[in-house]
Amino acid sequence: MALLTVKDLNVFYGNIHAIKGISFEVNEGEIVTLIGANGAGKTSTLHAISGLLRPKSGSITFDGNNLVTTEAHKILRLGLAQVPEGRRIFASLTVMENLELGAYIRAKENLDADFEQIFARLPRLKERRKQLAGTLSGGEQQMLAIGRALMSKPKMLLLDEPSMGLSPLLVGEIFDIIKSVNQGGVTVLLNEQNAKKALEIANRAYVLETGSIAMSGEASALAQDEKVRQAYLGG
Amino acid sequence: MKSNPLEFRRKEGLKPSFRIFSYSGKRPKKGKSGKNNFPFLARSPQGFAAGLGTSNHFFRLEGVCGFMNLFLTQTINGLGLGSIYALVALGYSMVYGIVKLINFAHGDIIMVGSYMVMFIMTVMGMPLILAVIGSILFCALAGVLIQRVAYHRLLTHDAPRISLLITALGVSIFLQNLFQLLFGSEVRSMPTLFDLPAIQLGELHITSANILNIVVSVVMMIGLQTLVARTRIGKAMRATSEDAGAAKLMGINTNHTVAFTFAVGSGLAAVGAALYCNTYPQIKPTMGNLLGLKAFVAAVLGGIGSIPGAMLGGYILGVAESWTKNFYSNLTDAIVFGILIVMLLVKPSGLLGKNVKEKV
Amino acid sequence: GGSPAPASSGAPAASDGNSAAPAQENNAAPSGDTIKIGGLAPLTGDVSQYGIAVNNAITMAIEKANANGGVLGQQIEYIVEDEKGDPNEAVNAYNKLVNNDNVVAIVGDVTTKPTQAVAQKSVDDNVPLITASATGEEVTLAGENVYRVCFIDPYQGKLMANYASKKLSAKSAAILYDNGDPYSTGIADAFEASAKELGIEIAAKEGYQTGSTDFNSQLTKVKAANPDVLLLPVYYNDVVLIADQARANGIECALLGADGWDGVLGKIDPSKTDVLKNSYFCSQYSAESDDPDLQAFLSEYREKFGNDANMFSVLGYDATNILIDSIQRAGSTDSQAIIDAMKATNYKGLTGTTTFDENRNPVRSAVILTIEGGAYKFVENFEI
Amino acid sequence: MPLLETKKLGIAFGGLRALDDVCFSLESGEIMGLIGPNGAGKTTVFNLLTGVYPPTEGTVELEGKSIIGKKTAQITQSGIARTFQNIRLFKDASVIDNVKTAMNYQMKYSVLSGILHLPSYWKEEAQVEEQAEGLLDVCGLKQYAKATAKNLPYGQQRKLEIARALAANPKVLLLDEPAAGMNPTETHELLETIRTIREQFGVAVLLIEHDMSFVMGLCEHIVVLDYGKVIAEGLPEEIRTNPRVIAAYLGGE
Amino acid sequence: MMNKKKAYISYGINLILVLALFFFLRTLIVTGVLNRYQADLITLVCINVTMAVSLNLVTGLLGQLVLGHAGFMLVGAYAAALFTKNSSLPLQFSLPIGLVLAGILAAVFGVIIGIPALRLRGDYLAIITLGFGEIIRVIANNLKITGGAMGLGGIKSLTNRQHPAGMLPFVFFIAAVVIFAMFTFGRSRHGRAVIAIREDEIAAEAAGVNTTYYKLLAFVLAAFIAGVAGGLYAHHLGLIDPSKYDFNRSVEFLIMVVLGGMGSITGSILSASVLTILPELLRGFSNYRMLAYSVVLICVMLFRPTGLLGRAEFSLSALIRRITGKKQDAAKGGV
Ligand SMILES: Nc1ncnc2c1ncn2[C@@H]1O[C@H](COP(=O)(O)OP(=O)(O)OP(=O)(O)O)[C@@H](O)[C@H]1O
Ligand SMILES: Nc1ncnc2c1ncn2[C@@H]1O[C@H](COP(=O)(O)OP(=O)(O)OP(=O)(O)O)[C@@H](O)[C@H]1O
Ligand SMILES: [Mg+2]
Ligand SMILES: [Mg+2]
Repeated sequence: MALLTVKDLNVFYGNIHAIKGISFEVNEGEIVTLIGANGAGKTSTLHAISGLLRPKSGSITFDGNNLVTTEAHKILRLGLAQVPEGRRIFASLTVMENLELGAYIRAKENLDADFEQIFARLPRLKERRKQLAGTLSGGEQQMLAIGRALMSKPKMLLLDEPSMGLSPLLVGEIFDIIKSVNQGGVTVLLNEQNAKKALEIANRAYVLETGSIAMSGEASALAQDEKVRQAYLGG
Repeated sequence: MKSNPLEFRRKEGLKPSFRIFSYSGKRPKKGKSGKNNFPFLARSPQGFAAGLGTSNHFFRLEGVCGFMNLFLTQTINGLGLGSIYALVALGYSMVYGIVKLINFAHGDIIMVGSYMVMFIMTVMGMPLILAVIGSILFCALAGVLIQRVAYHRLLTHDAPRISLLITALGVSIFLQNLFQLLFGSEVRSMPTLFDLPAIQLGELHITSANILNIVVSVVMMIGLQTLVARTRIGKAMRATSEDAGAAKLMGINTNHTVAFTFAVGSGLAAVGAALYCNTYPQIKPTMGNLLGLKAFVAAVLGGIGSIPGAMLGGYILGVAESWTKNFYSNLTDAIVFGILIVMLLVKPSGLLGKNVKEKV
Repeated sequence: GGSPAPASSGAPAASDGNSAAPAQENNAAPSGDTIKIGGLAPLTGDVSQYGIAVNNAITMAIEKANANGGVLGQQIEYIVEDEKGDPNEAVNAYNKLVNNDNVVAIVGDVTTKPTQAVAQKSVDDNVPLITASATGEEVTLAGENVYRVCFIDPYQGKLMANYASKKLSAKSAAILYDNGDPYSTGIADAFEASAKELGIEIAAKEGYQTGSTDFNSQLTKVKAANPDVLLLPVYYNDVVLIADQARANGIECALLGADGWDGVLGKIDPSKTDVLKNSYFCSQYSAESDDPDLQAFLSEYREKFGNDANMFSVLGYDATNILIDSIQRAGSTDSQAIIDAMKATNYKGLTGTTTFDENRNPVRSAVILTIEGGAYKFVENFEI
Repeated sequence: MPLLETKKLGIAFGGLRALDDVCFSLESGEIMGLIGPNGAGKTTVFNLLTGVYPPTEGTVELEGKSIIGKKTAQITQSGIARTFQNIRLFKDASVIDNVKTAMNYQMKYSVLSGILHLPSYWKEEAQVEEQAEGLLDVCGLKQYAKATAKNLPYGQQRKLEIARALAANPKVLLLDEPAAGMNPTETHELLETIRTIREQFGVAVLLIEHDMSFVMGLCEHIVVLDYGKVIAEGLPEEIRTNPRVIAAYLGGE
Repeated sequence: MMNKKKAYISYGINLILVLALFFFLRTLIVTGVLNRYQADLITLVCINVTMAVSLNLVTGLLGQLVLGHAGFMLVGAYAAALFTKNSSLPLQFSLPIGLVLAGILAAVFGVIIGIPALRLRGDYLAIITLGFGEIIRVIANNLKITGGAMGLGGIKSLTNRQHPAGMLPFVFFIAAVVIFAMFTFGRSRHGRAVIAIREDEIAAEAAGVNTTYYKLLAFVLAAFIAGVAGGLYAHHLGLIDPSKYDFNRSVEFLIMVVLGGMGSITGSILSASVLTILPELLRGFSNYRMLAYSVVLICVMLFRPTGLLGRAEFSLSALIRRITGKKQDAAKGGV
């Protein structure tokens, strides 16, 4: 059964029709990736799901809940966490405080084990736990953003270009993290420009082009597709 | 029937602090000895000479170290005044910290709080404690209402900061004129609110109002600091202040958080108002102007956004004011603003402000 | 005598602010054959309490005159403009009165600076102008058409210095004044100069910034200087705060004041009037006086506006009547004729009999008042 | 003499040594890559080169002259221009005005002739207009000249940053992750553009990038930073096979 | 950049319009169609427009919040008034000299304040200017030469019974020149640099813009104009009351700028005019007009956060083009 279902989604910015009636679904336990060029509408789609944007029409159902009518701050409680594009970590808070905020909805629980788990995966964060997040380098901030989202123990994770601006080594690492998170039972919807990597770890993929879904299918099949190779995998 | 609802507060004679002072017994007797000997006091702009002169004066008359006494008295005067600045500054700082808005209407919330205390006590005839609580609740509510009506749309629509500032100024003008219509523009007098004894430490005389101001402001500051740094809602406040969108992704109800901030800030203003009325028993619709401005300066001095900073800024401003009044009272405001400017130039983010340099 | 603090009287709706508004329309008698008199006063803003007091009294005077058949056989139409205590607004309002409404004369303005600005303009138009309460010396120096019924600041300063020396045998004095208010600086400077001549030593002269509420630091210094008298040449609102703090700081000497003190009891909480014990101030009139006209005015005013008349209203009433009297004597509404008639004024009003000196300032003796048991008390008439 | 040379460059932020003993040099006309893991200090190197922060120790010399202590604007004027990792355009200004702003220091007319539109105003403005259009052409932005910068698509905004940096007439061009967020096609275009720029303007380029095909394809020389220290330096081939670089940065690909 | 020839034609048209407007107003006043009250109001509009446009340079173009603009006005007012009062020249001649002195003195203050202050950004700069504004006022309150708290009275005006339009040429043409200068400044290289600083100071530095210099330039230029306006104002009113040049006054000007649209010169002109005239029209409602004013202010900000005109300029030629249907590049003169 599909955990997340998006139907006929339309998003506007003023007069700009950014998302033009797309439909897709993500099944429990899957990694699904949205790939597409700059401005294709990947971020807009994720924002519509996580409630930061109100779609003009269409439906989004997560785990039986209608997300379109749910306020943004309640969506996380349903088990849907997002790592936003551009990281958006809390710059003047420390690394540790950022992680604590990730677990905001789990305030009453004991978090020590979770911190240890995050630090084990992202050791750089442990070194910098007292540093103000704003002074971290780009890659460090990206790790923090992922760590922060994981702190809420979500059922499903939305990741918006997690590899942007990361070193090849770290890109590999981040994708490893994503894979292991997924293996831990978290469903993943991944926005990526780095189509090659994304297709490697994903089960299925949708290709977005200027607000519409141009192609979809098994990730491995798309990776072989000539058009996809041409446009997104660099020949 | 013209029974005065304030009757229960009324006291025969002078207020206790005054009485205690007169009991101290060491005060120089008016007349013979101490007079006409101190021409240096005739004009104030004598810099330190005046202070030292006074010290001589005290020394000779009372055999105590008068300069220390003067120094301490003026410092305590300053701390008392500064506590009120500090309380108001806390509200400025909090709201600024969360929504980056210089809430110019905050000074006027003090005015609203004062009028509420006056209204509940004198018109409705309720006891003081209810008046203070009522005023706090009313201000908290008013704060939230103002935020909802005047700021919310701008805050959520990513409007230019300056539009928010202008809106705040608009709210300030609105409140002043509304209260002018409701209560008239003339000054209203207030009875003594908290009738506590003064403290006499040797030569040092500390009025009850000063003690109360200092104690309450410190308690409020600690409470607020704990709230913001330690509690869940405090963390939510800080997260919202950084990036409301990301805060929502953490499951934080940012609307509630911002409303809560305004409620707390305005409630604090009501506490400030009660202390203010107790210390300077006179209110008018424009009273928030100068007070607000000074408190704002205090908030900036301490590092706007920082809670202990607001406190420190308030004290420094109060003490600086007290001391300049001692030496050159005509230029007080100029000197106070001068201090502010120098401090800002030396430490642009204020004394305790975090200097988060923009990462390039 | 002493009255309940306005803070504890009546519902807020009955405030002065509201009673001012209808004045504009109500007096508009059938147009055509009315004589228009203009009024300038701050009806809103920081100093509106003074403006409202003056304006209320002017309305009363004009209603009375109209009830008695008006002036020169015509009804008087009173047009008041709010100037918010701002010279710029005052000039605008003045222009409107003179150029749009064609008033024959103006009663106003209320505070010194707007009056000064308006006076300068009025000279050009040669419009008769009489102010009830602008005490700054320069105001009437603007031109032959500008009169006033209140004492000027320097005169009051000198008067109180003399009083301190001759009646209170003071040898040293301290001054605490509002350094941003010309009224206050004017009296303070005159007091200082004259005190020195009289052999009173000025032990401390401290200023404060307009709008201050905290005077503890200055008072700490005054206390240290230990003067025989402390002059507070400020308006009653500040008097209340300063007196309270002065006594709390252990300053027990006599407090001196000027006509700005009038109304101080209305502004102090009844529980605190003791701080005003042992204080002397000069006034233009005494509410204790048994003059029937004055008593009638005071009670009528209270009835009409729901609060006590103060010096501003008394002066406003006299100023208006002097103007009406002058128009009557001039026998025409010609500006120059009215101005000439004003020069020859010899009018018995609420403040006594007023004539004008060569600078168009009133000549009459002042009243010294003190406060005892929460009430004003007449001490004596005093002249230099 | 190298065009740009750093000697023992170092900086600390509080207790954190972000850069330590960084030495490298850049010849005129050369395209050099600066790579390294996240937080290695690459952007910080740019910030020191352009005077955003003063270094704690070490020197930077441009054509043999030290630029330490100079302000950013002066450094730009003496020949080092940069782009930013997070795009920083003059968002509300037009595209061409973005470019013209960087030419400001090369213009001479006074405030008065600017206000009164004296002949010098028209002459210089016409010149600058032409130059700016030429630059936009090279960067493939000609069609957007009148558009407001913030309305450009992301990729074009990155190019505009490059155009603006070029407009300052630099000898050294510093590019901070110019290909970030671009797809392979766009990345390839960018690579060509940078090559063209080098040919046409004869500038030396120092660039930070994580896209290895881009770096290896473009750069003639590569410096690798890790934890604020230079861990390797050399030709692309050497770097690709350097075990320290593989361990610290490239990973086992 | 505009085409040279087209620009000159447009300047020519504007010049003719401005002259026509001037003679029109003058005639109305001299013939008594507009009385002293209305004439004085026009004078006031011109002065406030000058102030608003000058503040727009710092707040709109440079993007720095200034809360002490009235302080410069005060300096200029004293400078001009003290000069004309002590000069033996007839006012027609002493006033222009006085105004130049007013501008220069205010500009000097601008430099003194600007050099340290402009190192700070955003709110902190606002606070420093606020502080300086207050300091100037307090000092003026304490100096002999400024007349202390009493202020300076007896300042002669060119407007009087015989010459109802006496001040008009001064205030009108100064406003016109200032407006013109602000337009052209915005389109010069200096204007571009100033705007770049507003948009992103770090990027401006990196583009070789000497930010300190340009910030100071804008600040000092604005101070100069405010000084001149202050001089005009003193001679319009005949009196300087230092207490009226306080924070609230500075805020009034700021509101004019923001309400009209930050960065829009025509917006500033529009809102300065409206905010000067409207209160006069609402004289009858003195109790409520401030209340209404605040409500309107809040509503405008809520529903047009960037001000009435935003950053756009109202342009006659664009309007004509639109009316005549020629839609082609209705390029709003982007400053
Ligand atoms: N705040 C906004 N206002 C107006 N248009 C917007 C806004 N945000 C996005 N758009 C437009 O919506 C479209 C889709 O943008 P979106 O950010 O969703 O794309 P994306 O696929 O995430 O691209 P990128 O790879 O650059 O992140 C684009 O054309 C963009 O210009
Ligand atoms: N202003 C600052 N204050 C404190 N620390 C800083 C500051 N700027 C940079 N740092 C620290 O210096 C280190 C180097 O940062 P820098 O931005 O140069 O990394 P980078 O190599 O550009 O990384 P990335 O590839 O992720 O952009 C990081 O650890 C960062 O946290
Ligand atoms: Mg995106
Ligand atoms: Mg970097």
